Amino acid sequence: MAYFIAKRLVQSVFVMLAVAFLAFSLFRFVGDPITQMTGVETSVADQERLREELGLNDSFALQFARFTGDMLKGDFGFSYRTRQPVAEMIATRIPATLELGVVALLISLFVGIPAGVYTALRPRGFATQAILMATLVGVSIPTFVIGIMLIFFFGVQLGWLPTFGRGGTVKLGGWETSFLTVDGWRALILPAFTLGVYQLTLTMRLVRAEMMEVMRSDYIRFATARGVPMRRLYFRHALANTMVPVITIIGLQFGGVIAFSIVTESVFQWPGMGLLFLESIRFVDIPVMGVYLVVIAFFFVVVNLIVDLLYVAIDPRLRIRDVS
Amino acid sequence: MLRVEHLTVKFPSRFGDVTAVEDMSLSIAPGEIHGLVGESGAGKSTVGAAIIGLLQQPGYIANGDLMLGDTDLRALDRFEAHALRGKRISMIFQDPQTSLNPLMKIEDQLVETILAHEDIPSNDAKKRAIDLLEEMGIEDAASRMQAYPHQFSGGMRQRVVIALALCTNPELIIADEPTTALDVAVQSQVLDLIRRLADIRKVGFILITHDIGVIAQIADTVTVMRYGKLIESGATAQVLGHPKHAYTKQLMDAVPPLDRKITRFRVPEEDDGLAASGPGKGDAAEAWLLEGVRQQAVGLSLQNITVEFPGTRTSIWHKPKPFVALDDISFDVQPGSVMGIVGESGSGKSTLAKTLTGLITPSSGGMTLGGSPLPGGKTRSRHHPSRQLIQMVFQDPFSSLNSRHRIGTILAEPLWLYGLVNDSDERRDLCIDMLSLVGMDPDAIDKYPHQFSGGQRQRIAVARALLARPTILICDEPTSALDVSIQAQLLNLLKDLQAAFGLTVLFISHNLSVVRQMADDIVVLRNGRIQEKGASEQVFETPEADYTKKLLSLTPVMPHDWSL
Amino acid sequence: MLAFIKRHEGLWLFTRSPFVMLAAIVAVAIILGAVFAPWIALVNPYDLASFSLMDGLLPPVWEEFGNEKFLLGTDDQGRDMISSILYGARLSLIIGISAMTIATFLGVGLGLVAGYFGGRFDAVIMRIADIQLALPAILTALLIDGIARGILPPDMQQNLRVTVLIVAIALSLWVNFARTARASTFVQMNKEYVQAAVMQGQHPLRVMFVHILPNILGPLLVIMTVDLASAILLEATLSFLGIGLPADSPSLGTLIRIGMQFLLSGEWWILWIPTLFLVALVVSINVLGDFLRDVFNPRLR
Amino acid sequence: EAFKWASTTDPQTMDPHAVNSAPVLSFLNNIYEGLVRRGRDMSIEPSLATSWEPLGGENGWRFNLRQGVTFQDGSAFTAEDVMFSYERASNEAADVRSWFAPVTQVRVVDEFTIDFVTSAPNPLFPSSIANFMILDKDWATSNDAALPARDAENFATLNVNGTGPFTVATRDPGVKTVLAPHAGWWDEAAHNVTEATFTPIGNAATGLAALLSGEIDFIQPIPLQDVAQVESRDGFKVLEGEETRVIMFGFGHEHDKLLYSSDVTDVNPFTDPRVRLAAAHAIDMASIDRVLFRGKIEAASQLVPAGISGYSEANSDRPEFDPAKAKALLAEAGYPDGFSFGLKCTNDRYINDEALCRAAASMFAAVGLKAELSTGPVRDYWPQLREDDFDMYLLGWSPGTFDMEHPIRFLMHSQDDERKLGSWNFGNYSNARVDELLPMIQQEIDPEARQALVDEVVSITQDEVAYIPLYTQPLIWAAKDNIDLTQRADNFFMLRWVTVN
Ligand SMILES: Nc1ncnc2c1ncn2[C@@H]1O[C@H](COP(=O)(O)OP(=O)(O)OP(=O)(O)O)[C@@H](O)[C@H]1O
Ligand SMILES: Nc1ncnc2c1ncn2[C@@H]1O[C@H](COP(=O)(O)OP(=O)(O)OP(=O)(O)O)[C@@H](O)[C@H]1O
Ligand SMILES: [Mg+2]
Ligand SMILES: [Mg+2]
Ligand code: NI
Repeated sequence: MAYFIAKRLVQSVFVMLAVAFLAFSLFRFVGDPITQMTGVETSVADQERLREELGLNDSFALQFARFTGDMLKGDFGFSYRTRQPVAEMIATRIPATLELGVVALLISLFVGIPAGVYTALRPRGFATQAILMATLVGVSIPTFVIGIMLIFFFGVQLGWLPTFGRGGTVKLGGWETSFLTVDGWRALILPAFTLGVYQLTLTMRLVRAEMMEVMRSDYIRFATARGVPMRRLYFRHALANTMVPVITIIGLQFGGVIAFSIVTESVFQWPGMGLLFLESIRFVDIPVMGVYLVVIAFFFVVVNLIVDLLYVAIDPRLRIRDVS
Repeated sequence: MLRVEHLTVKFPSRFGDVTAVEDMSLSIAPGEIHGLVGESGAGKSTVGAAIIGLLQQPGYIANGDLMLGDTDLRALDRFEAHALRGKRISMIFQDPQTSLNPLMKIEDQLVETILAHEDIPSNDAKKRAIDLLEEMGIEDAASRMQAYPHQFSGGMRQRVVIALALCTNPELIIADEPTTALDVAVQSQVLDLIRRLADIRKVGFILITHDIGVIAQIADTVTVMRYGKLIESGATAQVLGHPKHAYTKQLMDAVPPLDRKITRFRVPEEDDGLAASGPGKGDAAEAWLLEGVRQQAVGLSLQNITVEFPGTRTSIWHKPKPFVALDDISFDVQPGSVMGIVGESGSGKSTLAKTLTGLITPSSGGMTLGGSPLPGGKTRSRHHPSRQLIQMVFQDPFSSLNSRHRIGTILAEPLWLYGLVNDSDERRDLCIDMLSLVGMDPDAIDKYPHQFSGGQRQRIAVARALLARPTILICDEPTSALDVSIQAQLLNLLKDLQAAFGLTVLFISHNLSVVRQMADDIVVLRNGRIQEKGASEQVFETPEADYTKKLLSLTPVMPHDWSL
Repeated sequence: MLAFIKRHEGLWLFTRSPFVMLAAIVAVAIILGAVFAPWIALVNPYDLASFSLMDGLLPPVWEEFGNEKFLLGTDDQGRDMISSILYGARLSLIIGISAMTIATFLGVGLGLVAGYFGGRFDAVIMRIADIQLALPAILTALLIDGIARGILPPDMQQNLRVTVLIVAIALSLWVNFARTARASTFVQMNKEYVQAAVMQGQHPLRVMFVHILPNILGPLLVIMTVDLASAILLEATLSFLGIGLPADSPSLGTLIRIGMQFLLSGEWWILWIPTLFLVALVVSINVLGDFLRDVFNPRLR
Repeated sequence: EAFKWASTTDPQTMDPHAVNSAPVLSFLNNIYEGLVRRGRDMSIEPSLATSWEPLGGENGWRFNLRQGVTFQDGSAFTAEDVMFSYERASNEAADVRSWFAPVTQVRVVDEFTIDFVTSAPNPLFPSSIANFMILDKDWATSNDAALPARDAENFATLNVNGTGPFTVATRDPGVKTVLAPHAGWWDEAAHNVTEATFTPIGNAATGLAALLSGEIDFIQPIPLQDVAQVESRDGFKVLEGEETRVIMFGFGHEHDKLLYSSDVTDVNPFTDPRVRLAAAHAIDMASIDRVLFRGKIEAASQLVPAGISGYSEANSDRPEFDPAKAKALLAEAGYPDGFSFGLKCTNDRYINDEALCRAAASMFAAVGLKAELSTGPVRDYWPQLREDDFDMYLLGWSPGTFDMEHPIRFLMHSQDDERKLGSWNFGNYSNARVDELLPMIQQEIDPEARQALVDEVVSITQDEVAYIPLYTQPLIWAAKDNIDLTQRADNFFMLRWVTVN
């Protein structure tokens, strides 16, 4: 098992490096930061001097080495636009995005899994057909349309929920959380739901498919044949066995949730990383964009490591094999 | 105790209702082991499933009575039926590997089953589970119970499965092919256990199997089924020893005897529409096969072949120990003879076949084909002549033919690949003729594999192998997926072809009786090592190695006087 | 006919599910409309001379001030909604189908190679897939767009927008194909027909493409439909984020983005009609995908 | 009263000299003050300077500073702070240094008097430095913010210390900025705001939803098409006005051939004034106004709207919509079937810019001018214009000094890199007489004589169709009914005029 984890770690480092390289090299081509940094009346000579100062005239390899080296030291450079340290900018935005992503994920799990189980167990029921249809429509409407519709319905027409932002937040150490205020929770509902809808339907369909598959497996048939109570059969036996593939997919998707929060954040003016990223694109703020990519990749890698550990926790076959 | 009368089970399908079981009746007394035999698709499992109320959707019981003691099983609602399952009727499935929930400890599975039916403290349930496991012959049950299923061997798992079926003291256990996935050694243990339980606990068993030997060994009564209908039923000795019905007789004829070698199986000509190769059919193909110097029989020899597989890595620092699948194997196959290779599952039989065909690279040792060295694995080029000379018939007729290609395409492949016939019309004619030679209709050429039964597909596989004009034919368990009657036909075919073309054959099987019918010489493998080798009859009559003796003694056989 | 249908399970199931049939009809209708847009459409949204601002903001014909020349109304440019939607669907489908096709070829090719050769090939390809996975679809698309913007001269950017979008979306989709193809190939590799072909000494490419590929098409086909749907949606999302297509060559996504401006202004048709179309198209494709999944995996029925 | 408002972009810095962009200057005008400031009607009025007069004997201006003014941290305001701010703002690290291009020397005369010496007579100088904001010398130097931040942030990027009516209470860049009134402000507060919260909301629909749901009190701007919706709701109002920004099309005057034509590739038809006039006659301003702008724009005849000083009343007609005449002119110029050319536009810079260009392209097409439209975000746009990569382009111009001289200097004078003239005259329209007139206008003190000079320029450029001025961009803000505020023509939002009822 140690080997298994070690191998994953090495792979993760490799992925991180590759993403760092991509992030760096690709963004080098996006527009010219100098024209963005300087005003309309800065002379060409001034621009050239600035270019030199920022090391933009150095060789590609040198710039990349500097980029990774700095990054390892925790120095992510300065935003071209606001001139703040990127690390700080991103760090203050991470809680918002993570909380949104996590709540979206939880919504998708807490709704998706029961719905998946239900629809798998009653494949022919009316409710099942209705749920399946609704989710189908759910994945077919673009997220941003859903978001705007929710805003206008719950925010403007009914006036129940806030239309933008995070509401009240509380600082816990360096972490700004909206979990501790009623206001914060109210503000979370719409964006988290918007972000979670897609994920929810994915989870539901996946659980359903896996569950139907598992329900036909020999051990479920055997458990039925020996009269294990239905509830236990569904949840202890069947559901547990669907979890391994489900966790994999959810792990893979979490990176996607974080990335897709770009859309949700822009619709709800949610002050997270995605919004920052969009703004950075608008202003060709290369350092922020690069670091954002690396952070996303980092999330992906971490989540996948967690998923691997979860496997081991769930599936005894992956623990150290003591051959009998 | 259990009475089934006029049971009819139907499965609705797009072609209308399919009757899987029709007008089936049987009854079982406490302590009776009732064998249910018949070829694949006969409806055996469906009967079992109908009794326990677990028919696969959308199957339904169309007619008949099911009485367990005084309980009318058909009158129960969903919840009552579920409460009854496990409590009064239990079931054992074929594959112990998949019958247990891999994520739960053995203990939890046992305890939950007991608690599901009895309102007792969980400590008592646990104690009962321990006792039961010990009764099943699992030592140190209290601590072994903490293990997960994957930590048990196949035989132990099947014991756990039986313990699970028994832990609520049911009156009836339906065992659907409980030993098919097991080695003979484990099989005999499990069968002993079942016999013991029937005798001591007076549990009634329905034992579903396609292995007549097993039935002969332990069943008190037997029912023979075919096409969903009851053919013959009665005491085992009576039904199998003195079959009245023609089908039962056929079935008995097709069972290969372990104790002697017969030249041919008696197979009725018209059976299953598989016309046996009659005179006049396939002449052209036969002539084509016999043509040319290539048809000189060629021998094969292996010198000190060792095959290792990389072990699974578990540590960061230590290189894993390789798994030795074949250890220092040497033997010679005489030109034109049949070499039988036997051994239990995992003994390395298939590995040996794959090494010969170049799919696996041996880590040491050498091979020769007709005197010239035969490079192994990756070192054998795609154009090496042995690619053509050595052909293989695989075990699984369902996966050995590409289901997306027409039979014609599959058969013609070796012809153009080796440049044997360059004209496509000629190829087609030859393929058609070859189909006749293996006893198939010519119109099969434009069909797809899924349109054929297992036996037919195996014939096609044989035809494909022959169309490469091989001198060596490797058969890796060619009949293990087939019913005995079809097995008999295929074995006859192989015997005829071998005799006609002087092929050198490597015949692999875990079934000693089958190998005895086919082989001139024999090699007994175990854990990748040769236990014994020699002339076939000699090995069967006077086995030397203990292992061979054990295998022979454990293989279920029919009493001598039954076989006709 | 009935016998023929009965013989083919897929067809049989199809005739038995009215919902799937409806989806197929909708999808086919939209696709035909898109293909024949130049012949059906009243105006050509690419041809600036064919419409006039004076016709702008006309509501659908059943509303007050509706004009029967423009059945579903006009947008703020005076373009007939039906025509815009037909051309928009055309572009969306071109992008979706091209992206999906590229992704299929790339992914299936790599997946087959990884599954067939295993070992180092597999490791390298799967690591690349990991990296791709670490950059979710939307980021990949933003990235590719960024590069294109950076390295192409501005006038070429305009002409290559569609290509850039296709490449961006394709790159974000191929992993799915590669993983599925690889996993299925692994399964097939253990099937005896593959071993038979390898043993006979057939060329690896032949084994991969002639033998294995047809056998793994089922799951791939399902992914193809699902990915076609997500490609169309992704394009719409990118348009929303402002890096999709320019407004003068509108896709359905662009039409929706433009329509968003009229969310509250009373001209509901400019937003909701294209949205409805997009949803209908995507739902239909998804329904067909689900259906295919059922056909290929009878165990789930 | 607490007041919440939103706009599309967040000011990227709190440093008044680091970035010369409208969102930053508008926002910081609530916090920092200059020597002069603009009133509700854009007129120049005293601020930190109580009065100013031309220097005797040399070119330049003397400013008499207000006494008793304190910064938000309590320190006193003196001429040293002005001197320091001048040095800081004219440093090469500052983005606003061009404001001081005419200045040759600045002298502190005494604690409350300071002289700005210019190289030539410069009557407009005081009004050109309304956005030149003064910060405290001691505060800046002791916090290492003596120069505007360039590549890394410094103290002044996030913190403020001005003399203005408001100060920053908390700032979360890109998310939220809270302002609090400056208790020691020298002027009398006309507002009743006790706390003002600013949130940038990039998505127009979200912003509008926030207003309608009551979460914010005011938003600037809202999309034109939503005006009716807001007005129809109880409790909300729309403020409409005209910005000083005139939207226009420009031509590649100096190109010898078209870059993006598929038929005419050897010459540049736009060098012929008749072709340019034809293009002007092809534009149907009435339809544009009605459909795209819902009747909220004023057609423009010159590069500044009416009301700006120097506006030429004598030349207030624009070419009417007349496709027939346009076709005739094209035929006369030798293009009876028209020709194709490239039209460049932004899609995120001006209100409805992309829609406008599409409509215009369609109108051009109607007379045979087949425009190959290419639109893109503004971040790519200026470089393209600088590289002369266009046949025709869209431009909006707001006279920073609120005087006609500004567009003449930037858009009509021939390009002259050395003297920084014509720097936004991308197509390099060039007329010797216009070049000659500019310095005269700049130095003419007598208003009437000056107006005559300006009229001449306008008349020349109209005759030659140097640009096609289209309309003045509308300003549309929306607020709750209970908010009183002033909409100033430069689109700056001043908290000091807000009252919450
Ligand atoms: N779920 C089902 N749907 C439709 N038909 C079925 C189903 N299950 C079984 N059948 C049909 O019922 C018949 C009997 O099947 P059954 O599984 O009982 O045979 P069996 O004797 O157990 O065969 P085997 O030895 O292969 O297990 C077969 O012809 C099969 O086609
Ligand atoms: N590719 C492989 N990698 C690792 N181990 C393998 C591989 N192939 C086979 N083995 C192992 O080698 C041993 C011999 O396998 P082989 O398939 O030759 O057995 P067999 O005698 O054919 O058994 P069966 O009767 O079940 O077909 C088994 O323990 C198997 O687990
Ligand atoms: Mg069965
Ligand atoms: Mg084997
Ligand atoms: Ni067997």
